[in-house]
Amino acid sequence: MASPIWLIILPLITAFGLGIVKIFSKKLLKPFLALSATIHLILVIDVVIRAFEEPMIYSLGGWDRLFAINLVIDPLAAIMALLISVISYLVVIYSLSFIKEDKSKYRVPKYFLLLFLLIAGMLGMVLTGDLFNLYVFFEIAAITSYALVLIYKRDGSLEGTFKYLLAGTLSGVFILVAILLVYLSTGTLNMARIAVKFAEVPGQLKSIILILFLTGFGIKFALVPLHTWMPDVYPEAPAPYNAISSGVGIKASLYAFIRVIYVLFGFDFIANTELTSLLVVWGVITFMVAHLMAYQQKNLKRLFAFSSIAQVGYIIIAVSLATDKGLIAGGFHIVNHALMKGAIFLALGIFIYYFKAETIEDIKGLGRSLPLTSFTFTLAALAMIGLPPFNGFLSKWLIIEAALESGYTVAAFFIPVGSLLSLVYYLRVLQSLYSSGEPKPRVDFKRPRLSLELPAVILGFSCLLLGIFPRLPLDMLGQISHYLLDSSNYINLLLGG
Amino acid sequence: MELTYLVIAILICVGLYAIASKRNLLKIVIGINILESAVIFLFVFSSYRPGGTVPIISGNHELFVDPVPQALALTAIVIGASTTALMLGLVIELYKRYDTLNITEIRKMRG
Amino acid sequence: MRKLYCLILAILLASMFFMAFSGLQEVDMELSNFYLETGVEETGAINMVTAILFDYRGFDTLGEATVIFAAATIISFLLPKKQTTMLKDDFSLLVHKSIKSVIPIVFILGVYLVVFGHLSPGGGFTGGVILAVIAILWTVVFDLEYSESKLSYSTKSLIEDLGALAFVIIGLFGMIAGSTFLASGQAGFYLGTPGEILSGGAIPYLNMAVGAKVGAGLAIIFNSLIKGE
Amino acid sequence: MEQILYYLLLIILLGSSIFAIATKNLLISVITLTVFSGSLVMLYVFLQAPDVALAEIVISGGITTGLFIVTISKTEGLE
Repeated sequence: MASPIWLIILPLITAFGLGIVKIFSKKLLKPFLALSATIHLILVIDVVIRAFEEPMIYSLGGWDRLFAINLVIDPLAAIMALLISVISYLVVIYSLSFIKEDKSKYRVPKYFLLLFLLIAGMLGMVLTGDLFNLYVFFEIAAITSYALVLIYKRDGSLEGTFKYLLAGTLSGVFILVAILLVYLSTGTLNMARIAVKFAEVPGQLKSIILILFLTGFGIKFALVPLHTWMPDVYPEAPAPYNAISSGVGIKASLYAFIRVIYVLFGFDFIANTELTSLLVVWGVITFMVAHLMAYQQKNLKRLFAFSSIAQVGYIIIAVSLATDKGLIAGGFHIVNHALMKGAIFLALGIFIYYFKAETIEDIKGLGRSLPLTSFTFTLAALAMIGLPPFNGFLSKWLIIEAALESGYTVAAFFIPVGSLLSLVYYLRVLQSLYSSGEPKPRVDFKRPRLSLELPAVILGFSCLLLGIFPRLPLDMLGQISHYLLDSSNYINLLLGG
Repeated sequence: MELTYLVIAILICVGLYAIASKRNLLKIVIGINILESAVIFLFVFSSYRPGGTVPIISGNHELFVDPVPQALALTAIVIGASTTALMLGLVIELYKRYDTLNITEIRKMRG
Repeated sequence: MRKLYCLILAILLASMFFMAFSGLQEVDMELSNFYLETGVEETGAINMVTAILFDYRGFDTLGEATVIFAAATIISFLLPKKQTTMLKDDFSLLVHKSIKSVIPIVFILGVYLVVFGHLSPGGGFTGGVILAVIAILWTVVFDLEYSESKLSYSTKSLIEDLGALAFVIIGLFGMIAGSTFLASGQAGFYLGTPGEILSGGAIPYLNMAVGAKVGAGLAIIFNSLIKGE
Repeated sequence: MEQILYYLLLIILLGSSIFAIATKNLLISVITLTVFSGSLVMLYVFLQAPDVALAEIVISGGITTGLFIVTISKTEGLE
């Protein structure tokens, strides 16, 4: 019966304690990390199961809920926390073999330190019920992201990170100003209390706050004119970071945005303004532009970066519809995309680890040298395109259905067009993978290490599994809209009134 | 009091202009510094109440300024300083690799 | 031409901000009113800013300390250790002597700010930065080797780790005592008479933890930046 | 009197920020930045925020300026 606070402080303690463990014995480092990650996963599963029975509130410092920082675990937060910790767990296991030591012997401990801080930051963003606390965790996740990109010190990573840092700082400033404006116009930072008092805020101020939140979080989850940092950063970052960032990192920002829109502004605001149509159009533009850009890429990580941006477009369309169906479809696509992109990046990491294969040309012939990894990669790629019977097909189908139901026929029409485009460039990748060629391994090897291959395989097959048995995730997602569409439920939950 | 808001808006404008238009990496960092300072000034200014005193409750004062934005401002200062430090570290490394601080030249060298 | 576009963009954004600021209305500040009314009694600190930072919103403070921690980690990794060439032997013996006598004063000032954080302006962050100035003075006035011989990188790193862990452990006391994470008064920390040095529940201890962490972190950042060829 | 000083500080704030951006010499720009944070500190004292003022002195005025100067000494001084 662990209390939810452990979800955040266990990674923090692990990160802070790493330096002390290192003094005792370097050999203890990896068992310590694996143990901590395993305990963390068990705790998360325990908390999530209980949260589904009854949503949990945890007030820090023992203060009254109105005036304390609260952790709020409603179904959506629970699903996000579960997703983050599953992906993070697999990435941690994968990284234990993937990250190699450099001359100074500092890379491995620092990498894991930053990785655990990133996990803590993302979980904090998802679980918190306090607006300023959200900003603090947002910054933790941001600064550790910059740091993880730099961990291999490649030439391009410096420039990419500078761009990322610039974009990230701007987004931080926007969000900070938005939070201050919310505080000044409502007098509190507790999300539920804000939701109660937000109705009295004048309309003009509301729309400015909305613009600030949208640009601030939009930079992080890469809406189309604000996405430019992402294709520059991904090729230079280590593959496990790509998996965690694309899989759950940008989703955490997206989650924060959804939370702000639905809880603070509320259903009435969305229904009475043109916000839905704006975001739907924006989502369509995002995925069309991203698909077209992805088509021109030769570097695989760059290609997948654009593909991730495109999926964000789909999710934005789904969640901005403000219907039951739209939220379920969007949530399902968040889960699916995390699994698919996790599998793709982890498999790609294996290609890079053994063959230094970074472009479409480089992976020629790998289909024979790495059969299982390539098969996983193929499964995930087919799911990304949205072919049945994979999970990607189901969630895209649900998004189309939801869009049609709300009357956005044109947007619904564009979604299959986008899938067709992604079919073209993913097929190009798969064709190259299974064409004949002579890959040159960097080290002599017979088959990839189990700890590298297993996480990728688990994620890859889960795409198929969720596609065939979608009942369980859809049942879980069915509960999220209760606390989103009607913010009074969230208010009652948090304030107990 | 509108005047202070105007000054803050101009400061934000100066910072944004520097970030958008300057080609020198250090100038961009300076622009970010100005932008962040302006936001922190906004925090502190919004906490002010005419006639209020420092929120240290010891005497028999009645009216205090709002302590919450001040506490948030402290957090924001520290976070801002951390990102600035990271940026400067990156600037030094970039200069080591490319021998220039001009962002267009760095891009050209990478091709 | 491009500069003109940038200027127009900046002016547009700034005027949006200005519109937002001038659209603000007076509202009931329930959060700060509550803190001001009950803060002294409930936290035992008379400096409300510290009370908010370390007691009501202590979790934020843990977060911001983590940000510095992450920044120090990556900067020390990014700029690897090499010989220093700048700022060496530029100072006369007089400066060396006077700096050596200044350092204890700086140390006392830093410690004062940390320890009296709940009574007067200052607190763990400011005090920690002042403590970091000592290491910076060593580096600037003498050289990096001197600074590292006084307090090596691994020692500073250890101090940082311990400070961070101490913060979390103090927070855990709250849970052991039956309340929640980072509880102070409710967890039975001694609140004392407000205004005295032994008061404020967990706040002074948290201040010390943060002071150690911030001081060590900033010293690491500065020394890392100054390294290199 | 206090009012006049307050407005004077605002003007210094604006002037120093614009000068810091406009000047070509980076070192002068950074030194102007200390004037900028110095006037901010005074304004914070006027606005009854001694905690923030202290933090601003030591962090923006002290540490950040130091880091800027180190960076400039390791790179080039002119824009």
